[in-house]
Amino acid sequence: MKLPGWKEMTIGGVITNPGNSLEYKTGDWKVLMPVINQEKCIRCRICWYVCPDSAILELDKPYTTKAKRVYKISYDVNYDFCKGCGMCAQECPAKAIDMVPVEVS
Amino acid sequence: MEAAQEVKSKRPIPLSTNYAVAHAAKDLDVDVVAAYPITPQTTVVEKLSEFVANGELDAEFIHVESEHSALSATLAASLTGARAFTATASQGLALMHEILHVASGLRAPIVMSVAMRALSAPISIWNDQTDLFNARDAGWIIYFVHTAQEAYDTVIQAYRLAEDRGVMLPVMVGYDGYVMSHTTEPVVVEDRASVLKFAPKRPYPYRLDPDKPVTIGPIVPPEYYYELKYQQVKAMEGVPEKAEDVDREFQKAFGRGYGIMECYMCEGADALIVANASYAATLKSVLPDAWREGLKVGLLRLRLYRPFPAKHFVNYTSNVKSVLVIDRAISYGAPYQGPLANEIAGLKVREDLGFNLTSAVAGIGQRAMEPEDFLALARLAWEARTRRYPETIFYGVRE
Amino acid sequence: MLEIRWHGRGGQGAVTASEIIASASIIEGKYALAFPEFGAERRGAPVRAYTRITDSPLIPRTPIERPDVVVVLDRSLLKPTYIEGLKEGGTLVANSPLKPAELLEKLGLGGGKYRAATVDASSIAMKWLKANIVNTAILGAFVKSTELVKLDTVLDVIRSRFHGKVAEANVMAVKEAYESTQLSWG
Amino acid sequence: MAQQAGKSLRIKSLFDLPREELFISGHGLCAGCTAGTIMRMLTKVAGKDTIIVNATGCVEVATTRYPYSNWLVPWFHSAFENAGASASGIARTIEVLKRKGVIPKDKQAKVVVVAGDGGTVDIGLQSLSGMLERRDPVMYVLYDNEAYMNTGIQRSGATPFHAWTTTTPTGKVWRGEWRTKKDIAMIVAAHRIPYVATANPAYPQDMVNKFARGLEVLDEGPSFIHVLMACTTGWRFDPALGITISRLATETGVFPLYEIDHGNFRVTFPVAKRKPVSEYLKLQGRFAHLTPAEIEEIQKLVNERVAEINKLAGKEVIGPVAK
Repeated sequence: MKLPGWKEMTIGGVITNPGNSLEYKTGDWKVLMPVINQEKCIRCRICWYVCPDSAILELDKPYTTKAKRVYKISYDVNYDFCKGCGMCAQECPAKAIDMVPVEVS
Repeated sequence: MEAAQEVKSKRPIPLSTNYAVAHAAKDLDVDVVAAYPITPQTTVVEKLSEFVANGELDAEFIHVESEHSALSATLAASLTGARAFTATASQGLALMHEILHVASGLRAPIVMSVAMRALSAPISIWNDQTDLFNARDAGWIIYFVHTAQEAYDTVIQAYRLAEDRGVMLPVMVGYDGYVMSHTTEPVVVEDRASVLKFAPKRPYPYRLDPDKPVTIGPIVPPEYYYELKYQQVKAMEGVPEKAEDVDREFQKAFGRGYGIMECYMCEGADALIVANASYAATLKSVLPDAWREGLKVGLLRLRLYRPFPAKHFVNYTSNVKSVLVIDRAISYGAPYQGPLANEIAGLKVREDLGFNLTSAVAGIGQRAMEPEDFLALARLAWEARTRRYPETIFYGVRE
Repeated sequence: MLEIRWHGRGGQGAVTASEIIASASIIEGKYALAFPEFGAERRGAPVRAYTRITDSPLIPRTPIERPDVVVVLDRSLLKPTYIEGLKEGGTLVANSPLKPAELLEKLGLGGGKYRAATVDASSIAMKWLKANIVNTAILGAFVKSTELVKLDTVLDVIRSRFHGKVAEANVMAVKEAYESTQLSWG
Repeated sequence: MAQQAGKSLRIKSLFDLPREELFISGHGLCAGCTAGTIMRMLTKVAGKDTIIVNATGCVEVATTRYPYSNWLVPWFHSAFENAGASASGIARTIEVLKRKGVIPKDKQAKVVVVAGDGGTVDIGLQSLSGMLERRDPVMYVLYDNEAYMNTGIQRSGATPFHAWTTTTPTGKVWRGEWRTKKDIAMIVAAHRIPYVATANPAYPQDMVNKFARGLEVLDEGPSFIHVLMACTTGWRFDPALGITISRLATETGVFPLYEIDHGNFRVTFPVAKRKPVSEYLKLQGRFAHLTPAEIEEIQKLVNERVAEINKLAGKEVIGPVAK
């Protein structure tokens, strides 16, 4: 990517479009990756709470378990940013998250 | 030249330079003053406190616990959209040094007055310019003023310059502690409306505001840092011309102007003395005696110091045979041990200027200088037309 | 002058590995420089380090863009971007269970222009150090494939940097890696 | 103080937290850094009408690596030791600009400092004390990872007794840090400000409600929240254990959760049966060198501290170590 010249940069290094950190993908940091078992997940929001990287997404995606339990929301992992720290799996009360090795493509 | 605007003649009032600076800040309707007391700047902040206490100035006075915090609060205020002012001296200027670079690096339009004073150790509350010369490369625009009136006028010009979108650099207004800060002299002050007409508030463009979130002060890796510093270089390069424009407009508006470098009694002079602040004022009073002795020596008064007005310096010195530079600070072990002389030597080489350069250090720790001493320096400048003094002369020190 | 670029993740010891090889070279009478890519290394984030080995004390202190050897400590960094600039005829030393030729093929570096040395440094490290710290095990593969420094010198440096049981465990890891390293052209 | 903080969010369950993120993904904090969790919650509670003043430190360098920034609220960093003074400059500017009609009188703009332990208990203490003593309307949030982590785990005034750091290593003569942790919350409380509290990300409701209370008192004066921030790299533990270890800090009485609201001391999370401190220490590599006798020494210090807390609370809110 071509780097900007001094004329193109805001004075003082002010970042006028904060939130552009979404371009700074940290997903390739992980060696292990969390996989959420939708059956076991009791939708308690703890994994969403603990994640330092907002990489646990809380989606309005209904899910009905085999035992006919109906959930209005589901949790999923944003692997573009998950660093594989495992805090979600560690804190999950329902042990619904497994940390599995990232297969090196 | 269209007709000069009708200039209301004002009766001068007696003010010290400290008070003149405080009046300027008041008339500029500054929004925030964050300052820590230090001799000889104290009466600036005392006067400002009175103004705020009496409702003459609607500003937040932040009683900080150190000069490091003084400039930190002033900087943050400026970046939040305030017209922010502070004042300091000596140890205070040294203590806030880290933040000097943060302020210029973030391009904050702050104005700070500096009642120049010696630096510890040993501690000295008396005047010289060691403090300011140890802050000269922090990226601030620096003025030296030689009268209380000029101090008042320059603080006003400084905000106009600092807030100019093409400049966006903080400004220091330096004057000699005690010899000027605590010396009462006649000063014409202007009414707030006309001051604000001349220098309307132009707040920081990316100010901290929840309606328009920005990130100010990120960590900048090697691929970007250099360009941001180069922006400061380019902004500073544009300052001499803009400073002159501001001064010209000030002249039109208020009938007083100074230029950015003043050559006094230079007509037919064969030697010049470069001096600033109180020494320049005293030389103006002493040089006629020199001329009567046949010493055709002029005064080159340095007003705008950073950036250094090279073009003007070349014009004024290209046909004199000797230039003696008075320094009020010491660069221990430098080629010339007067910092200003050192810089001027560089310019002399760059522009192939033919005069003999003489460096004289004087008035360290406010060592008394009588009119005869200034005459002696004029003789030295005159002699140096035909005789070279390669080493810095430490004038007035006892062996 | 030999230029080596090391790739790992913050906390995996890539910088230490680069220093051990530089130390070994210096002990063997050569000149060497080892330096990390400076920046806020964070645990997990990709980091790189550099080693230069020469016969002259005049060594450039600049990042290495065209290395003779690229060493990759972390499997997840076995991607073309991290091997960019490897000189033709250069060697890739990798912590990987794959065969050298197979790895080179996967990275698009086949065709006999590059050499690779692979060793399962992670398993060796888990065995001897009970942790996935591969920065010493990988040195076994480095020494075997490049022969830039002697194995014994590297082992001495490790014994001086670590001590007691930890040193011995690292020594064993290096030895085993040295033995089990596979080497071949792509 | 004209600034009006307004009623802020109070939560009984995690689901009372807004889903919207104001501290978003794509930062350089270590994998498993609990500061990420804390910053997300702080910004959720404070909301978009907030200006963050961030001292130099891990959070600052990891979240604003030019040209990227994770902060969807205005954010300002000036230096390491001047967060307090900077926040005063901002808060007082908002007041005068409102008074002068430059910005609307009802405009919300809460000023919140975020700083680490080094930036707060050591180099920034003077600037903090000035801000507190001036009663400037600022909430100061300390994320305390108990050493200078940004520069590579050197000890700070907040490093606990016997902890290994790179500048208090263990050797023949030194056994890690030999002084006890500086009690910054009590030092701040001595400034008699409206609200001081300690918080722990392992107790979300308690932490979030303390952020909310800290914001509410801003029209009376400053508030200070001391948040424990377990550090995977510096405390030498597995990245997955950040919240678990944080929880143990409170369960063992090492980090009691309390608040001082207008002078009233209250433990907000009583611990009836305290776990032995060894439960907390054994998971951390920075304490791996400890002998049983040294662990006992630490237990004794914790017991003394708990006694102090119970005395302040007026009753035994933190119980003895369960056998």
